[in-house]
Amino acid sequence: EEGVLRIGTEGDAPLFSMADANGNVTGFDADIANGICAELKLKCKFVVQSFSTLVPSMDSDRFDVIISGLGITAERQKKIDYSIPYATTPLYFVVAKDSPLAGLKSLDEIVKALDGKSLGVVTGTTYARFIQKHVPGADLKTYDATTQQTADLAAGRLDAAFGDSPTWADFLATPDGTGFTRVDVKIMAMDDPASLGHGMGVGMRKGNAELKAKLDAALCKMITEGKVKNASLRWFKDDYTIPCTK
Amino acid sequence: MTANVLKVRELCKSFGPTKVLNGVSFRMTEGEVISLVGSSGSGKSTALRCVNFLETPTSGEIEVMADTVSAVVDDHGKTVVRSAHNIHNFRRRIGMVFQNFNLWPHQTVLGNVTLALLYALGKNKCDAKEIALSALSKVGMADFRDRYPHQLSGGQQQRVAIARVLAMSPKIMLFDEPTSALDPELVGEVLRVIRGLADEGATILLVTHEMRFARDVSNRMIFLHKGEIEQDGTPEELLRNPASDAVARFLSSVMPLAA
Amino acid sequence: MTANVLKVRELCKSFGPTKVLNGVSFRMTEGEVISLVGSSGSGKSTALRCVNFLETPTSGEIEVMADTVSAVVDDHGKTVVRSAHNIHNFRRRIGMVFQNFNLWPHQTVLGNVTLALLYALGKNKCDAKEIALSALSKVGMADFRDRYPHQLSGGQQQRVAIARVLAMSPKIMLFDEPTSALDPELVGEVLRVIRGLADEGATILLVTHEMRFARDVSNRMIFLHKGEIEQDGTPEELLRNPASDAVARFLSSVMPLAA
Amino acid sequence: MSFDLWVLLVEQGWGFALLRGATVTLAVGLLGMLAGVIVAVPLALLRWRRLPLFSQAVDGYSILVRGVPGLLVIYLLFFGSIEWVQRLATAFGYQNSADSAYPFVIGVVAIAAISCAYSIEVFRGALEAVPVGLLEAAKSLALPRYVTFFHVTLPIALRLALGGLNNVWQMTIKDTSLVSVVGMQELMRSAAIAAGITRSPLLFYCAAAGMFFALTAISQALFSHTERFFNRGFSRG
Amino acid sequence: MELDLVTYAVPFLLAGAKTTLLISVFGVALGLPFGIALAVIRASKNRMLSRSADIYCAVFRGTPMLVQIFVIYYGLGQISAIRSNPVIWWIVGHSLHAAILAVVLNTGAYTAEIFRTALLSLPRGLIEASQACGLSVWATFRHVKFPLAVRQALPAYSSEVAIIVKESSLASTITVLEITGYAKRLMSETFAIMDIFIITSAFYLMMNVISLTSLKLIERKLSFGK
Ligand SMILES: Nc1ncnc2c1ncn2[C@@H]1O[C@H](COP(=O)(O)OP(=O)(O)OP(=O)(O)O)[C@@H](O)[C@H]1O
Ligand SMILES: Nc1ncnc2c1ncn2[C@@H]1O[C@H](COP(=O)(O)OP(=O)(O)OP(=O)(O)O)[C@@H](O)[C@H]1O
Ligand SMILES: [Mg+2]
Ligand SMILES: [Mg+2]
Repeated sequence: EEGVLRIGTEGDAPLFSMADANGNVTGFDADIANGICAELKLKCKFVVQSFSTLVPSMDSDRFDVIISGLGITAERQKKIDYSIPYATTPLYFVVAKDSPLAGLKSLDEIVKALDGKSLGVVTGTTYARFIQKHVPGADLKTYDATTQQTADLAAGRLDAAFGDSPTWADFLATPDGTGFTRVDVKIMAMDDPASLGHGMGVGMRKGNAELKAKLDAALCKMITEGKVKNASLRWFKDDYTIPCTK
Repeated sequence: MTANVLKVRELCKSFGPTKVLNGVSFRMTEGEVISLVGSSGSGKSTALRCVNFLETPTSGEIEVMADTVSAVVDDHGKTVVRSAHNIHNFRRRIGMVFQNFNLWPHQTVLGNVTLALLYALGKNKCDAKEIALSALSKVGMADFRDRYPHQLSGGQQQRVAIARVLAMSPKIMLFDEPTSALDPELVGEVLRVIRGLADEGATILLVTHEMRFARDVSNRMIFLHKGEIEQDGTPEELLRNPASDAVARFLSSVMPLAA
Repeated sequence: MTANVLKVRELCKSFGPTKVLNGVSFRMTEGEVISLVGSSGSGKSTALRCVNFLETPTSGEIEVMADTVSAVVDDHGKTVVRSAHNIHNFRRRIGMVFQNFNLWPHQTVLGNVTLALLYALGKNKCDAKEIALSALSKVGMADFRDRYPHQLSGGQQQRVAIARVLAMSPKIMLFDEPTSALDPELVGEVLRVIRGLADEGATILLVTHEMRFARDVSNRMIFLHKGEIEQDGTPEELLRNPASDAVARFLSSVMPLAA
Repeated sequence: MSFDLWVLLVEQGWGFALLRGATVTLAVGLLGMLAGVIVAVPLALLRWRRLPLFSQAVDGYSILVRGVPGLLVIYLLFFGSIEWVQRLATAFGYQNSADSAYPFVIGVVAIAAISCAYSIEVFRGALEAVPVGLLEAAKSLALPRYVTFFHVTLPIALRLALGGLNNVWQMTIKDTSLVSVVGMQELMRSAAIAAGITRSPLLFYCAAAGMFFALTAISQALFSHTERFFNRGFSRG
Repeated sequence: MELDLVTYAVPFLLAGAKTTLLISVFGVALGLPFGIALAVIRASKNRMLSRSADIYCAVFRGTPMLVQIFVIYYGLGQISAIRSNPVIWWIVGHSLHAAILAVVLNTGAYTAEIFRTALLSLPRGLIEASQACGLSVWATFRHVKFPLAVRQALPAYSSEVAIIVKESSLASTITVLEITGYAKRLMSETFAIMDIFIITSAFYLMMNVISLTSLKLIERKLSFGK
């Protein structure tokens, strides 16, 4: 279709991609998408689909790009192309307030303390890979959604959970989250790009250099003009923008 | 006089609106053989099935060796069974051969005969097999022990059904047309078997259409007509002095035989 | 002489290792009634079932009014049926009453009888019902038209099975023990019906154990023994001059009757 | 709490979203089951008559489809065909309708393929349990094959198959959640989105379960009624 | 499909297959007797008992298993009384145990329906024959009703076994690492969604082909010489 950019997104990821009851999508991803459409003078059309079907659906041309907080990794780049990264969220461990881990100050200490302990992460993210590499002694549990991860945390089945700061900000503010705290060790994608990747990018089918160039330019413009920062502040109360290096 | 082994009192049975049995009463003493005769649909099978409560009578009382089970109609017109716990006792003392055999298709001939020996009488495997084979021999079916029922001819199935009951040697036996699928030679065989059982003290109630067989095998004949007993007496009495037109008409076709 | 309506040539049938029929041949002319007799398991039902190919013979040939179907054993020892397309023709001309009735449980008595009239003969509903009721009347079952088979006594089921075939008025009828569940009165009834059919030109092959019935109903009797025809002749011939010990022994039990 | 419920279900509209999902579920489930059963009957018949090659093919199909996860069936059907369909549709200028109607069609086809495989087994089992004598009676009366099938075999087999079909239906209505793969918002997917966004997974999953239960309760009543109908002429064992 | 993807994925999936097998075996070993018991209860004359069994079956057949597993694991996990009861918590607190429980409860309801219809379709005369022989209710069930019903139910039950194997994949939603659990990790790692999915399905297919064909063999064995 002329003049339309079709965007595949999850729709059930709080703060990032949230479809409301009528199918309208809001959130950080939506803001990025709308920004891109404005730059490219196209109309945004969101297609909401579960995470596992996003890539095959794009391959079969159900939409043109995926904007759903996709982390850029070398593994994934074998399957799809990415735009330049536009944002990255810091990652934290969360534990019960009375846990011995609560006061730890470095990743090494955490790794040692988590040996044999259960640790939850959400699949569809790059975090599992990071944990397997750095905390091989932990009993890794994977969840389909953050709500499940936090429910298990609250039920006491997990000794610790690992995830991005927006998730934790959200959870710690709920009644269930009152007994928990963030371990004060900030982990950034740049700390281990091999497993955590290079931040979030827009995904597209392989081999469409023209589209990639347009998207990169649009994103770079948005970053330098502070539009990404605004979106980040709006949803995350913090600035997670990755500067455009081009 | 020997004791009454089976007493049937005022047996009534309706299926919905159709009355099938209408106050049937009789008694049997040990070693007695009674033939229940009557035209098709007169209620013979139903009467037999009521005796061991496969069919619950609408009302009436059955007494088997001092145990009683009775059915009465309550105020709401529903049938209530009293002393139903005796039913199981009844069935252990009463054997039955069905009009349509009802052999278990998942068991071989031998399995059909041993099953009840093993699990109702608690015999061990060896004994059960021995008893079963001797019962099967009596009806000439021992060679077919490993066949499944559907591999047998009609007459062969009927003989297995008879052997199944013989093996249990119950005090009372009910036979529903035990010779319907048998050739004359085998009918004579079965006649001998039944007389032998009676001589050993078994009490036998059988339904049959073969008047010659009925006459030869039984001490008494009961003629059932539209659910009521029309006549009850020795075969000679019935054949010579039919109590009613119905009996006379029914027997007319066999008269030359009795003459 | 009237034409041959049914020819059976060298019929053989084995179930696995057991040989059940061993070269059975006979012919029937129009209006003829043949009784197939023999002891239990001698292969009577199997022979009947082979005639309309419900059972495929191991080898042999059946000819019904100039149409032929034959079974031959090929080089690999497997049976091959030739001109199998004629089988359907056979079945339109041949009616069969089964030893165990095989009434359709989901159809009423009337439904059981009309089904084939409606869909095999293509009668309209009114005609089918009329024909069915007249057939049911012949066996005294018209009053039971709305019952389901399981609500009938054994003899009633058998009569419905007979009516189901009567209604079709086929040229040839096969009866497998059509009177096994019937009382003497009804046996006489059925006898009259069968004779009537034969007089109207139907050809009837029946299996029976009741020698008196066989003698009265049939023009010819065929004695089957271990899958072979031991004797084939008029009832008088068989009863007076049994061809072998087997026949003699078998008939001995009914002899007084024939005397 | 009750106030929360009101806000979530009505003001934010999630209740209506679930209802919309339920209609998709019902439509896909009904059509899929219907198509599946209609195809399954002749296939089961072929299988039952032991037609060489055919029955092996039917067996193969049934084992394959029952053996793999339903997701794969719909994945392969959809992603394996969409490109061609889109090309075709574009060539004929129907790009838009291909986009919107095709997922629905494929969803129904996938659900039908699955329910068909299960129904085949149900029918096969029922057909094998029909007493041979009753079919012989029909043969001996020279009933045409289709009459034997529709007036003798089918009524008796259906009675035996009813419980199994009921199970297949209950399974099928829930298998409709697979169509979310092709981008349709059926009941479970609606519940998943609502759960994720509102962070009340238990509430929405239970609400979805309630709606499923309502659908199946209605169908259960219909099945019981049919069961009574087919049981006429059979004494209860 | 690249070969190195296959060689990378298969060891993980093999590890997962063990868990899938474990859940399935428990599902059949516990679910079958449970389902048969339910079927018998549903046919019993005690109205109270049979009604409750009816309702149980209606609920577990009428709602998605995903929800059942969620309620058992996450839902019950929210209740502190359950968390403090060591026996219940041993079942519900442990994801594998909870998954097995959910599978058993669910398949029991379906199995009950399969056996209920099989029992209902038995010819009455055969049961009467065993009653007339004086066999107890239990012996009648054990030696006449049950073997005949099993033969009748087997084709439908074989489907149920295939369903158990596949439904065990829902255990991945409560962190159990069976085949699908590993598959999800592999998918998010590589984005080779289709490829991983096809390899995974091959695993399920293999397990089901084995179980379905062996059930077919049993079926043939039980054809009583026909
Ligand atoms: N499917 C089968 N498999 C093996 N043997 C069989 C099978 N069907 C029948 N037979 C055997 O074939 C023989 C003939 O059977 P058939 O039914 O023809 O006997 P019949 O003469 O009709 O006897 P009856 O008077 O008892 O009915 C019997 O010995 C029977 O055991
Ligand atoms: N379930 C039923 N519902 C309605 N009527 C029934 C039922 N069972 C039997 N009957 C009727 O009850 C009557 C007696 O049946 P029963 O089987 O006792 O006859 P019978 O004397 O054994 O006859 P036969 O000699 O033909 O076997 C018959 O008229 C039959 O139609
Ligand atoms: Mg009777
Ligand atoms: Mg016979």
